[in-house]
Amino acid sequence: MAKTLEGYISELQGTRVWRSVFRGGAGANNLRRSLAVQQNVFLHLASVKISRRSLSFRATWFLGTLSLGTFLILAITGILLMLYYHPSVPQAYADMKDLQFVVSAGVFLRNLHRWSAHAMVFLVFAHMFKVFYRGAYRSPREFNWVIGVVLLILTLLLSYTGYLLPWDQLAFWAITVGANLMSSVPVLGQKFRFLMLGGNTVNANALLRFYVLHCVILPLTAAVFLAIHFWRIRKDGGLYTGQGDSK
Amino acid sequence: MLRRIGAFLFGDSARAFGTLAAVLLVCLAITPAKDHFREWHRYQKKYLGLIRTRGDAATLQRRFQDGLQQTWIPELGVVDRCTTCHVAMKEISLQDVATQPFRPHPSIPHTLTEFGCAMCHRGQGAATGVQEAHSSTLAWEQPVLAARYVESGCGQCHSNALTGTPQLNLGRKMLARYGCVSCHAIREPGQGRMQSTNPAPPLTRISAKTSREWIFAWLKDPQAYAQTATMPNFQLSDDDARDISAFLMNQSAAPPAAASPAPAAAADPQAGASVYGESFCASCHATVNAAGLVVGGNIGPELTRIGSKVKPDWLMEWLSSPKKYDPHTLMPRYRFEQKQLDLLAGFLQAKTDSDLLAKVQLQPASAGQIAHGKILVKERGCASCHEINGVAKPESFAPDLTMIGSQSLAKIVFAEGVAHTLPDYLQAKIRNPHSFGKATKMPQYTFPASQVDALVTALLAQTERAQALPASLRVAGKRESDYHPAGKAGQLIADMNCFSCHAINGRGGDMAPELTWEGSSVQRKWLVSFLKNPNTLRPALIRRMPRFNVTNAEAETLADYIMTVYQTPSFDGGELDAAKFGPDEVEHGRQLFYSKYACQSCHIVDSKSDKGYIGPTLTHVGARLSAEWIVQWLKNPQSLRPGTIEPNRNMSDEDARALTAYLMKQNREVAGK
Amino acid sequence: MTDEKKFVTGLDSDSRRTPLRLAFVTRRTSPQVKVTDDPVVMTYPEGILRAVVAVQSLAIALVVISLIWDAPLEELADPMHTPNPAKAPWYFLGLQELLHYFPPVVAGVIIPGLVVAALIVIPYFNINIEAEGIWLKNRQRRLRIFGAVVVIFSAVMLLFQVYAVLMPTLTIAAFMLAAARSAPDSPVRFRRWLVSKPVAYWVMTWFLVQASVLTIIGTFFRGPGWSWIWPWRS
Amino acid sequence: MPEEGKPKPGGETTRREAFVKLGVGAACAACAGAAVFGFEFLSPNVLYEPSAVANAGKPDRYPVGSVTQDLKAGIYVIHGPEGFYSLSAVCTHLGCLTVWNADLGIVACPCHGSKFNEHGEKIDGPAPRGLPWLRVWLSDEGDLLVDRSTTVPAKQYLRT
Repeated sequence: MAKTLEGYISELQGTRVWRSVFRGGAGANNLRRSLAVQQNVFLHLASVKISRRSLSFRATWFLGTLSLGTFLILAITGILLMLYYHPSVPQAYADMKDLQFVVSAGVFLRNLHRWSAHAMVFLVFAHMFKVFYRGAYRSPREFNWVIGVVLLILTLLLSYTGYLLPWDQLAFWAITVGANLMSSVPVLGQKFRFLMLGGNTVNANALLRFYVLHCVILPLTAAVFLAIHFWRIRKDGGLYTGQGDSK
Repeated sequence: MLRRIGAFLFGDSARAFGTLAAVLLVCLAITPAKDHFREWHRYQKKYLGLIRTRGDAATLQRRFQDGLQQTWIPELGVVDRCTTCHVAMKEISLQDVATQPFRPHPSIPHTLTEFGCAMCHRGQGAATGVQEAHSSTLAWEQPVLAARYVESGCGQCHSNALTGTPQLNLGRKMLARYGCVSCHAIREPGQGRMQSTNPAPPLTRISAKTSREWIFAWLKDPQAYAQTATMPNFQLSDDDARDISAFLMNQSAAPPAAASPAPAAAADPQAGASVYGESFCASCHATVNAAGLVVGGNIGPELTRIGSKVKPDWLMEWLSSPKKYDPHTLMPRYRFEQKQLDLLAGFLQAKTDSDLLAKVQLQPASAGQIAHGKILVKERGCASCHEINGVAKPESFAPDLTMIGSQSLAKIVFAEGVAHTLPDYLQAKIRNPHSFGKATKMPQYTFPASQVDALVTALLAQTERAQALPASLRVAGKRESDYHPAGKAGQLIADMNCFSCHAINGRGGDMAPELTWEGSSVQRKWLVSFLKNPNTLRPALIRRMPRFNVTNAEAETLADYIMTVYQTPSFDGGELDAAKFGPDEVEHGRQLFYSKYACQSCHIVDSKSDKGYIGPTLTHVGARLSAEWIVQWLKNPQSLRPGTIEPNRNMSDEDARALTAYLMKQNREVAGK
Repeated sequence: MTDEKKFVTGLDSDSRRTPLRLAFVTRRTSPQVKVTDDPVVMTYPEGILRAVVAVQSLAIALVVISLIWDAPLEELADPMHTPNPAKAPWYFLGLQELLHYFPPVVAGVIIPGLVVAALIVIPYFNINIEAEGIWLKNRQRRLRIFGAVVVIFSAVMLLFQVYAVLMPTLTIAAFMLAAARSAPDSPVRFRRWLVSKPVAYWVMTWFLVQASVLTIIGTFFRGPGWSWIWPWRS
Repeated sequence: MPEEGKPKPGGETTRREAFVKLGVGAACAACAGAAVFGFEFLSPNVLYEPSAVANAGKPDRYPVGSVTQDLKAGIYVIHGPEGFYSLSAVCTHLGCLTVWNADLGIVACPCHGSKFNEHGEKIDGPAPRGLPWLRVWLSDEGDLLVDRSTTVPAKQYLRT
């Protein structure tokens, strides 16, 4: 049975259609394996071979990979949650209740989204410290460190904007405090706050703005910076392995 | 061993990948499983098991709808899913089922889908779990209401008194009676502030009425003077009571020179008691009788120890003309003769209690004490209820209670040991305000548990939702109109305070019959004689119209006014002439009276044989009522006096005429008088 | 399988075996080729598989957490009523704790702004690049600067009574002093380790400890009215 | 089996492959599960839609010979000489909401010009059928109820 199944699969992989889609595809030899990376739109940012040392757990603790993992989980759960969410007052809160009470697995998705968001903030911070202590920010990777700082800030903003969306007491007052913090910026603070909330108080406009920021603007920006981040890893000589960089 | 298993499962990345993929799959599979085993699934299964054994299983099964159920009423913001578990709400055949959630709902005047469930029962209607739906959680503050407060749900729409909600009605009455609404504003949607029905007496001339010692004793414990006193106990210290009494005496305007002669030195207690009885004082005032029971009405203050309270001069003046002291009093002016006054005053003055003031020893007040007393009076909000010279009625002295029924628990400071629910908080606050701290201004009431429940019910009806309800759902309560009859008759009506007992055009009390259409109902001759010498119409009632000693002229004026003004628009009086009824008709009416309609079960025509005590005696009805009124009354009593217990028998015109003919004959004795 | 024997591919990143022309070396310049003998592996499947395993482990952990604990949801937002305490998300609680001590401009704008600026410029300052222990060069001068910075900073913190910042700062300073008093060839391993740490390491560690302490205080030790509470007492 | 003892040459790789297959298989299963789950998740368990049963109020609101359109419910309530009946107001052509033209005594669709008479029969236009008759009955409270989801054969009148 397994044999025949495998036969079918390899036959399928041999068809013209399959090859037109996947080109070389994965295979047992190094050529096929290289092509698998090169010709995959998602993997091509990585080099075909990487140093064995950078794969060890000690090197990175996989913190970057895990941060990406949380980002993917958040994207998937977030899109699903959007299907049952209206960014309006007070319907947003009723939607939270509906997720909890009537939507199949709604509460699970919300939990997963919430806890992953916390995990992502934690992992991104941890990633930053790990990179620092290994000295991986040094030349030629300076700019990738800066991109990393931008991604850290984007992560915090994503988390912060997402905080308002349930429209509960926690959300409302966390955002109110945060918005007033913003207004203490000299000269432009009040204007910033006005633009961020779309008014003078945290209400329907603020909710809609935060929703758009959280679901469209910030994730897209983060995705672009993520792509640059990964691409720079390769361009800067692969993951830092602690060798050959010191003077 | 463990290590070997570890190596086998996680030895290299491929093994780890395979193992973890399997684990992740299992974890993810738990999610839909968790969904599938939710509580409401279990209850629906249990219900199906329950009905399987019953006789009407097929019908019940057909009517059962599985899956999540929802009542959605967008106009009211209702999203209730209670019927997901409470599946048998409408299954009357399951009335014997005692286990929740399968008990059917008792019959109510509304359909279950009209308002949803949570509007009356509270709780989180949108929830589909037992805990979230019923109990207080962080995310939902109002847990399901205990059944004993459920009448509060009705009160959200109904401001009027419903027959099905005695507890709510009592609570609302108490709010108005015990001065709650004098300090706390309670607004009803579209009707303004709830008004006190038992205004406290003005204190502007208190020194004329009573002694400082009595004030002191009263302040210390009002219920010691009169157990039915509506004033609560402010739990004042001796010094505070001393200073307040000093201030109250001090602010009081000088008593007017005693115009009335001193009362009779030694009154005849027997004769005094009979004046008290004949004047039906007990209709409004209560006393404690020999058996220790409070007997009498609650419109005026209790008189058990009145002699220890009032000064003789004041009492004489009061009895002869109450409005002189208090223009807003409900007490009528009786026009007593001097002899009656002496007897009554003597009788009342003798009702003393030597213990009451025995221990009260007050030194003359110092200026400091008076000043302190004024501060205390302001602090305690005395002027919210009483009129006091030099102290203005405070605005919003106590918190507004208009929306107390939906107060967020987060805004409540709970006393030690009080369960964190709104009803428990209200209970504790009413029962023992001082448990919330010594600084609380709320006085101590002494209500029995049932009355506290009633008050809490009435307060719980004051919800935010009630304020926001669409006007079409609101059933307004009866509001007192500010009807004032004009002219000389109007003055007489005011003087005798007819409105204390009778209602006319939406104003007045409910102790005596409504008089709005009295002119269509009665004959003038009877009315004049009744005003001069009222007799009882209803054998079963104690309360009777007192004799006001009106003069002939006054009686004529009043009767003229009533006959012309208080006419019903629904028929034209005076068309029927009683004299034109033939004897056949009278006889036919008599038969109808005794056989077909069996009126004698409630009314008495022949005082020897009839035993009906429920309705008015009809022995003299022919001299009292107009024939046309009787006809109309028989045909549709409720149209003439809504709420009367006289049944509507759907009488034909002939029957009504015949009965009227018979009844109009019942006038001989009076006519002869 | 048979492909492999017939021809050799032109793709090979092992430069010693199949040299590739990388650059033209013009006159008077000398190419500097760093030779690394790091063993390499194929990204697919070895690298990918490891990444997938890591993400799987994370996903399992998060799924289990999500199945057990529900995300918090409080009452409907009520602009008329501020809950007590009103706490920001945990990663802002360090900031909120600072707000307790300093005016909003300082705690909410200047300090975070400085932190972000500092993070961005880290790779561009030589002081951060150097990997030598802080005390190995110019020891006396550096000690003087260090002393001055610590004293001034501590004085400011004392003035504002910010013990939550003062204490960790002094702790780190104590370790730095211990490092300054250690020789690179000390027999104690911990001392050798201390002395090898560069200045950037110390600053970052101070920041990490500081942020962690403030966040932990804000999360667990603050109750109604932002008053100090002991989490095990409630 | 060889797990315990020394593995056969190549045993390690086959087992490794087996684990990869297990992993890929689990991933496929997860995808299949996700598809089912997605279907579950995407089909709402409760709906915020007006109930199919519309309450048209007391019958005496409708004089004999009247055609009343309930815009909210999308129905006509008609009190003909034979009794009450109700028509769907949704055009059978492409779902536009029709209107009752009292002057001409016809139901007209504004979108593509279909016309119907007061019995729902098609007079003119592209509509494939006449307007369906809906089930009408009296509730326990004496209100007229119309079930918009249940059609009945034409000429079924409710007599009150």
